[in-house]
Amino acid sequence: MSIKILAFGKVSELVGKSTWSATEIKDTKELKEHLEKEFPELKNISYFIAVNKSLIESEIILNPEDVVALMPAFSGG
Amino acid sequence: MSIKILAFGKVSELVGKSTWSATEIKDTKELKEHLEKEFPELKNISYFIAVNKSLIESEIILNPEDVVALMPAFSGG
Amino acid sequence: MKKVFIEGPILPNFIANSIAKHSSKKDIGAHSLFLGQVRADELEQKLVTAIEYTAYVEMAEEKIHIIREEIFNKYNLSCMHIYHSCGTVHAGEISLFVFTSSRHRKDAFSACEEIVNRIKTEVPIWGKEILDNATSNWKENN
Amino acid sequence: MKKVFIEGPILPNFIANSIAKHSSKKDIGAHSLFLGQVRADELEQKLVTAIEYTAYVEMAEEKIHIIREEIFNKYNLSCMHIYHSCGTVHAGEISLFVFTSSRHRKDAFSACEEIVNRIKTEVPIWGKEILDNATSNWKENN
Repeated sequence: MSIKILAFGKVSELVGKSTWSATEIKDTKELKEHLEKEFPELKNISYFIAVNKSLIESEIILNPEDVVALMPAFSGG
Repeated sequence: MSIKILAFGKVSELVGKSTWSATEIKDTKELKEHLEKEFPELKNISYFIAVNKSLIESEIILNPEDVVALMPAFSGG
Repeated sequence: MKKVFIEGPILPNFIANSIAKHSSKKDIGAHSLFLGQVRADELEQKLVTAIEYTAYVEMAEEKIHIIREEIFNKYNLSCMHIYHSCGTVHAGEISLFVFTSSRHRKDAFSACEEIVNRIKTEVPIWGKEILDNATSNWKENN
Repeated sequence: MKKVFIEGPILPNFIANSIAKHSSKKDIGAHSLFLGQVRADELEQKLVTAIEYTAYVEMAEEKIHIIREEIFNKYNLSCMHIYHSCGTVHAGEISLFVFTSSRHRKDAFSACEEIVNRIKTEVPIWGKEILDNATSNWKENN
């Protein structure tokens, strides 16, 4: 059982992929630490996190099957 | 030498014409008195007067060749 | 002076052509379009089937020219187009088309709304509502 | 949920068809349309030739659905349509089309502007500006 991760925009470009899975990640804080260790450039940009299509306002626990999206500032229109 | 009178909208309907000439009318006050004597229903509606395409804000002297427009409230759009 | 009056309704294809002409203006980021459509209002149990528009054309064109100049001075616009029908426009058809374009959206939006308000209150155009029993009623703007 | 995303640019004929469909809605007196057009901005002496749009489509559609409901509750509207491009849209082409219709103009105007503001700030869509030297830059909304 794993979480699914989606990356968009500049985040996707920095990590070089747009969708992947991860296991043994307990919460969003740990996810960010993992990602920023692997991709240090992520520390230099700001991005939002949505869990199951809802933007999170503080760190939350991740459950199996959760879909976590890493989203830089929106620029539609 | 005479002034030219244009009537629009409801005014035109009430007087039964949309363009005619008049002589010996010294100012806009006299013009309205003449018109309202001939067409008493005009007293019941409000209308603006433009002289040479400019709305007048008070009564003014009329000169030969002036074009006087009788205009009810606008309803374009 | 730019042509304003169009005989009869303003057609969707005319609007599409007007939009398409702006694709070469590459500093434009935002277009705001207003379309006034004739409503089938009910007046004392009669339905409005059409509006017959008349205008004091010469004065209306001069007034719209002044409005154009004032709005161009007030907002940062790339383009502005104003069209109004004369003659008969049936319920469901379009009688007014205002089109503003700008780099950023705020200018186009504010200018478009202000032009429409000014056209309704300052330009000598009159609409006679034709009812379905063949009577008529002079429209009044609120 | 209503379809929002259109592959490539939004074409003037699509807009004309959308306008024409409203001629049967005879309680509508006012339409407000917003069109977002891709600008050929200059970035460090390079010109933007296109924007490539990507979206988190599922979340974007949900969010736009919520915006629709909230705007319908707030304003007295007859109709509302929202379309956004995905994929490549060249400079001079249209990538956003918001269309509101109401009895009186104030509702259509205010609703249209509010929808555009909310789409730009609340909906997960990203634009990558493609420059004329084949590099790119992630667009940022102000």
